[in-house]
Amino acid sequence: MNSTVSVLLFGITRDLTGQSTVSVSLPANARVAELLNQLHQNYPALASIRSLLVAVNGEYAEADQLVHQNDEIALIPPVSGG
Amino acid sequence: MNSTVSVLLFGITRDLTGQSTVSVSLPANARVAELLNQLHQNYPALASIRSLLVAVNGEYAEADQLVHQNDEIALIPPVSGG
Amino acid sequence: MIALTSEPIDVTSALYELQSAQAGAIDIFLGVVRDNTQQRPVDRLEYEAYDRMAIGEMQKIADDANQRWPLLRCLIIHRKGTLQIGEIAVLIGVATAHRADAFEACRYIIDTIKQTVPIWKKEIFMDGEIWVNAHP
Amino acid sequence: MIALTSEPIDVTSALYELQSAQAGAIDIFLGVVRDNTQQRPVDRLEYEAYDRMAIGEMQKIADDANQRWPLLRCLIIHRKGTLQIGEIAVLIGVATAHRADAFEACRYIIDTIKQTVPIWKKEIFMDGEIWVNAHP
Repeated sequence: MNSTVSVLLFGITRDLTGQSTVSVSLPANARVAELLNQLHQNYPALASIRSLLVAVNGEYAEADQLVHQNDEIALIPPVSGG
Repeated sequence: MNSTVSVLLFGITRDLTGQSTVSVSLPANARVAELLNQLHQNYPALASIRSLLVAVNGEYAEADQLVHQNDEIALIPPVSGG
Repeated sequence: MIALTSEPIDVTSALYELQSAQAGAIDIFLGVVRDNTQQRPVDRLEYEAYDRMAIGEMQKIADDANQRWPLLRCLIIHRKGTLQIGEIAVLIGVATAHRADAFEACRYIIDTIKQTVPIWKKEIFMDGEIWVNAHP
Repeated sequence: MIALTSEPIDVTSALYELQSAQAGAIDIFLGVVRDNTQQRPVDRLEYEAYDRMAIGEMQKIADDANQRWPLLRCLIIHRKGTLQIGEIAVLIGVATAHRADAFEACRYIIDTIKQTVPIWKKEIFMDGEIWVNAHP
């Protein structure tokens, strides 16, 4: 059974999609890598970005980390603070 | 013929001699090394200082530099600014 | 102390925070908005942050620095929003007993901020704009 | 800008001097009077300078730094006279386009000041005093 997760977008990813949050439908027990694949399918423009990381609950997540429906998920394009 | 030069003293050297300027009698064409020797003879307490340099007209001077009567001469104990 | 703020960064109050009777050295680094990027004139910058995570990552960097060097005080303040030329985007302040530690910790903190903290900078030129580092 | 002053050093006006539209990085180092030296409690410090030569040597250091790094602004202010705990004895400020240059130049300047500038510091303890570095 699929579930829907919300993904926070910032900077270039927000500009490319025109949205600050997007919903993604994922199979049960999906991992970060599948979330990223699905986002790339839904928003092909993301391919132009140098790198994309995912944060889960405010922490950088590995590709094999499980994604839960109530997690706070964010897409992290290359940072440029300072 | 001897000439007399004035030497400015600072910090530890001023405290050891109790004076901020001392006069030293030197032979004609004396060099910095001779000035230092004469100062050590006149003020044996200077031997307790880790190192002593001489400045002539506001610049560090080498041991073989000539000392002239109208030069501004200063004795430079180890610096500790900053 | 860690802060992410929309208000101008005040160096005087930062200095006040950094003071400690044991401190012999204070190093303050300021990242400032400059008027050009590779000779292209910049009009202004816009900084955006993932606030919660940015604060968390800055705190991790401060904790790391505290592990690596004997810091008496450590201050990281990052600005967000629209910044004009000459405005301070980030202030790093470190107080230590001896100067080598202050320089090294300050440099480590700013270098690491630029690698890990989720803050994004858009350069706005007279004739366009770009998210810095976003594209290959 | 080079200065040797008997007045308290004002960081705010130093920052003002350091600003430049081309500056992306400003590093400000402060040497501060701390309350102890090797665990011995310090009451106050007294700084004495050979003024003319101290200014000349500080200028040489600034000129060297300007040769070695692309500095937009460079400020060296050294205090003299009696300083209490927490007071600023020296301020080094450097503004550059990029941060590595600011850190390196600032560090070079303070390290070299401590080696060559004719300024002497007397530490005054509750029960004695000592000219720093004077004895073997």
